[in-house]
Amino acid sequence: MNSRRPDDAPILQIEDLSVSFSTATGQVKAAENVCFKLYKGETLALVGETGCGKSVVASSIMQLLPNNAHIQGRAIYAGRDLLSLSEKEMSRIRGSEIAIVFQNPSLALNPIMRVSEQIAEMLQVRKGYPAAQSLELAGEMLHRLGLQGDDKMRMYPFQFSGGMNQRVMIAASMILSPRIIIADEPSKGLDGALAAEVMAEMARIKNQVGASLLLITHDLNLARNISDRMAVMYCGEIMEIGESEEIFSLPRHPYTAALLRCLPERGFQPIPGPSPSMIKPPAGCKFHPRCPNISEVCRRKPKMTRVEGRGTAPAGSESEIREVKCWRY
Amino acid sequence: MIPDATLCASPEIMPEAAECPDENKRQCCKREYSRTERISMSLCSAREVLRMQKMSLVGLLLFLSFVLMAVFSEELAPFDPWMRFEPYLLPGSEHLLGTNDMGNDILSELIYSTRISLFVGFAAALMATLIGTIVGLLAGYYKGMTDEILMGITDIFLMIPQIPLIIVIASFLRPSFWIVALLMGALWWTSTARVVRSRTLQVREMGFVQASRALGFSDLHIIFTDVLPNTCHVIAPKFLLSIASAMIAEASISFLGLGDPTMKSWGTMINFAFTRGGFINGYWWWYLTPGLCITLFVLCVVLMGFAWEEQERTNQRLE
Amino acid sequence: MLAILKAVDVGRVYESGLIFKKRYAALEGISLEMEAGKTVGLMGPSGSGKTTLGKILAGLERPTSGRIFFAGKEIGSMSGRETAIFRRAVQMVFQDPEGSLNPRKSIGQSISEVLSMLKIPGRRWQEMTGEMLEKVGLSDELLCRYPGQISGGQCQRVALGRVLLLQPQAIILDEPTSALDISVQAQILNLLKDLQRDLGLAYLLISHQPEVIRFMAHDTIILVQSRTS
Amino acid sequence: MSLTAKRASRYIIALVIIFTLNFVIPRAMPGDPLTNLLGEDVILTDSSVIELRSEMGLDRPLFEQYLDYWHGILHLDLGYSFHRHSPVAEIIFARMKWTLLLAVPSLLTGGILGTILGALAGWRSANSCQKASTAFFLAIYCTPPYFLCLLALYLFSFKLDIFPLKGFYDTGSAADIALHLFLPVLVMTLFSLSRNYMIMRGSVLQEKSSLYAAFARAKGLYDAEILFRHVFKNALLPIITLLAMDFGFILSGALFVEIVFSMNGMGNLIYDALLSRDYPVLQGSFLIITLMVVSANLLADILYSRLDPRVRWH
Repeated sequence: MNSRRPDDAPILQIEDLSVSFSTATGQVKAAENVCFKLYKGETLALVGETGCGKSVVASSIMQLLPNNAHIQGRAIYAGRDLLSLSEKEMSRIRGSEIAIVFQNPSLALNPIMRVSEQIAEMLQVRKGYPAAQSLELAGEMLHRLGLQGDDKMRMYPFQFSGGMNQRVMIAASMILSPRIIIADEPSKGLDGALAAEVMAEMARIKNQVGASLLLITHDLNLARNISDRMAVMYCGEIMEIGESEEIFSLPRHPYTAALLRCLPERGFQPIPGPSPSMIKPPAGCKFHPRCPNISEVCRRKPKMTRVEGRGTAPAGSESEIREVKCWRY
Repeated sequence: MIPDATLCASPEIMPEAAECPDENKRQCCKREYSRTERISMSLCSAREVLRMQKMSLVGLLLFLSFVLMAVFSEELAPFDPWMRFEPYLLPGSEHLLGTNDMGNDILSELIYSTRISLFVGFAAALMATLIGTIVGLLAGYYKGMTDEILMGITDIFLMIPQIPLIIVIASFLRPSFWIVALLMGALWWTSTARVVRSRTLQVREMGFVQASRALGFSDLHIIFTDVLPNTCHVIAPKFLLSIASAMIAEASISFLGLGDPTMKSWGTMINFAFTRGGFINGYWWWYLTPGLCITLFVLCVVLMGFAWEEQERTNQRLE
Repeated sequence: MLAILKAVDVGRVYESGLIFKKRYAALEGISLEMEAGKTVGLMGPSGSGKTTLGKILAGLERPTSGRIFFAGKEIGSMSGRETAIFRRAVQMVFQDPEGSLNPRKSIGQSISEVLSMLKIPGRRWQEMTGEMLEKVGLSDELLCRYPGQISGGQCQRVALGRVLLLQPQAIILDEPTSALDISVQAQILNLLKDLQRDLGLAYLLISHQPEVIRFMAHDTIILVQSRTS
Repeated sequence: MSLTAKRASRYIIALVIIFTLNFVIPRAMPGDPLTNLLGEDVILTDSSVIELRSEMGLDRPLFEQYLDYWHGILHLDLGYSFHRHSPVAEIIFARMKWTLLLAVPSLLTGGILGTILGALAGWRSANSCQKASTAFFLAIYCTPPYFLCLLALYLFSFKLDIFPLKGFYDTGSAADIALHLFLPVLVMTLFSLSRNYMIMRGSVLQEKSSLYAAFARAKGLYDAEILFRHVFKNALLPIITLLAMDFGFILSGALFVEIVFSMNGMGNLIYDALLSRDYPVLQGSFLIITLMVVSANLLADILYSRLDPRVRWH
């Protein structure tokens, strides 16, 4: 799974990304000082609970946020800052360089267009392929995702189940062989077994084309199963980032630890206290009101700190790095 | 503030919400803070909200001034509209908007006509909205056979060309604004019924209606306290838009001379100008002013209705 | 020990079409017993009729075959008064926590409408509301808020609290936590366990997550996909 | 029962009810049914009254009259106008071509331009150019059509003197007709355009926030491509029926336009019939207009089921 070599430069680098929205109730700080790097061929999972801002990060990379969003920071891709590109330039990157797979596939597909046409569309519009050829390629793509047959090609989204539509979405996103795929809660609304199946297929194709995957999910086990590295978000901030297995076996941040204890297999131990407000988040470390080992210093903002990892990657490589935003380190 | 009151689709329109003296109830977008992702993907920009408020504020002010004009006609009008002066006077200092062929002061006529025009518009819209809401609620809530029958009737009413039918019926009866208003109310409810029905169909499947049913509340209780408050925000703009189309229809029917000749409305004023040579002789002040009044009033009602619908669209995106 | 609610060979067939009827069996031959203080877990793939079974047990839908007994009495043969008692004693909590409260009513209104339905004198409302909020772990500052202003977990607590006001003996829980985050899920599941211990409630827990069932249930029923005929 | 049969029965029932209404109105209204059926200014001797009464079947039971009425309708017999001394059907068909000449081109241009401009206005609702056009069409939308005519005439004929003031008669040359037709067609086009514009704008605004539009953007389509490849058709579908329903309103508008421009179409026919209380003509016109509106609805229904795969597959 891990095809990354230590000397690889990151393919996508997010620097100090902050997103806020002006709403009638006030300024909502959806993401604050988010930094991470995505390497070639790897799968990075951005995990967190509802409202922690993980989808906002994905949408801001793609410039898909509504216009009441204020975005700061940079997202460097191929030497260019994606956040400063014009709509036209961004359109050329979307789909062909960076693709996104939405949650809720049955609503994200055009209801009155055949699925094959929706997949083939970009080949015709952007690459100028003739209709027959692009439809053939679309059929191949669907075939690879486990949807065979001419009858399937002629179907409309309303004739498909959610899982089948999710495959169509993935096919449409991957048809131009993008270098980065962002999957925004791809498993939401699918049954457990089906979600795993779809995700496995997605990971397979991703490896075939050599793309990187940024997986946005609330499902910790899914993230653990298919990602190389994992970033845990809480209330708009990344609290901890590191190798997935390592985070699971040895969570460093108190929030990560508490979150893992909520997992069914660890006995459903709840985190005390309510989720924080996004408009007036707690000062200092955002987790401190709910943290079991709070101290005076937690009222000030902690910094991302590198801690020793004990990963499988060779010593000195980037992947070994484990970063935690907590005063204890 | 006024703009809040017109735009907040939420608590203001339901009387029972006034219980909590909390500032929360005045919040327009009373959504949860932590669900930022959904808010972010959907909320229209604050600027846009502001613009909508401005638009509907203008509409509201105009609307209120027309209503005031209708209520205080006697106080506001410079003359009795039936009083006769020199005919065909151009607008001037004595008669601000001139006089007509009978020598009536146009400005006074205009102010008095507001009453009938608004009355017909409101009465028709009120009746239409009432019928439409009841039909829509029943059809949507009970579904099945009730729905089939009620919607079948609605479809038939939808296909009747309303203005020609009103013309035919009104031509048999003695001209009266009451009849015109009544007829319009009886014919105009269909689109309201459709909108209310489809919203009711949505609402009845929502968790809280199911929960109410499970808790053992009666159908009537559920329809009036659960379903109706959650359809109000589609009914209100529909009501405003019905006023608008009723006003246009009234003006059209009066233009044909089917209005009561002993009472004045904007439509009859234009009718008189048209049939008694005001138009052919180029007495523009006679027919342009009532026409502009119609347009302006309809415009402000439509503006308010659209602003409301827009607000609703924003809320819907959040749901 | 006498089961509070007992289903014997329950089935439900849906018909569609006006003339050429298509029959679709959503449920076939289900039997189960719910006892005080015990949880029955109900699992199965989507479309296997889990929710339908829940609604039938809660008296919201009628089975097309089989019989349901409440406190030893078949519900079909009950008098009007007994039916009312049954409907009150068996309650249901739904999946979508935010949708289970009317967005146009404040939390306080949602609670007081239940109290008024129960014909409880107004002077006791405050006390009962307070008791109930304490039971489900909410503070009373929530009462003035609207469902949109509170979190999904809090919504689910309020929904649960409203049901508790009716002093039910059995509660059908239809995927009560599947729309919630795992940390909130843990909170709600623990709350449900505490309530069961304190009040001796019988639960039917519908869920697609085996871990949740394992954590909560004393008994498990697994539905398989029904057939069309 | 299949969906098509259900639809067809709906239209048939609608027609039967409206035609029955037309039968009931003159008989239920206050006054002598004979007068109501003949028209008010018709002067008759006592003997001819009795003769006519039996000829019209008014002395027979209502049910028989009703059967007779249907027999007449099915033979395209809409009654006889004593004012004009000719069968109503003939009068109406002679006049209808002028109404169609006015309505068809303006409805078509108004429909096409209205949906396209409205779609653009909804799609780029923040653009100031689109805002201005929305304001313009909103103002037209809010104006009664006949007042729009008065305004246009005041502007172009009185002030600018470009177009002739009075209507035309069927004797003129083609160029003459075109010159006379220009202003009314313009007004009608603007009128129907503004209504389609507002409906389409609303629909696109609604569709704009849909997830599939966002996904089309995420796939890398340009702004205009998203609108015309994805959103336009989706926004148009739900309003096809809406546009058809509006057809009745627009057609009524055409009647008023004819009256102001004194064109020789149905509008003026109805207006004259109204002034002279020529009830047979009024009722006949109402029936014909109903037929037109119902067929427009039927057409929209067929079109809709052709265009929407979700209905087609049902």
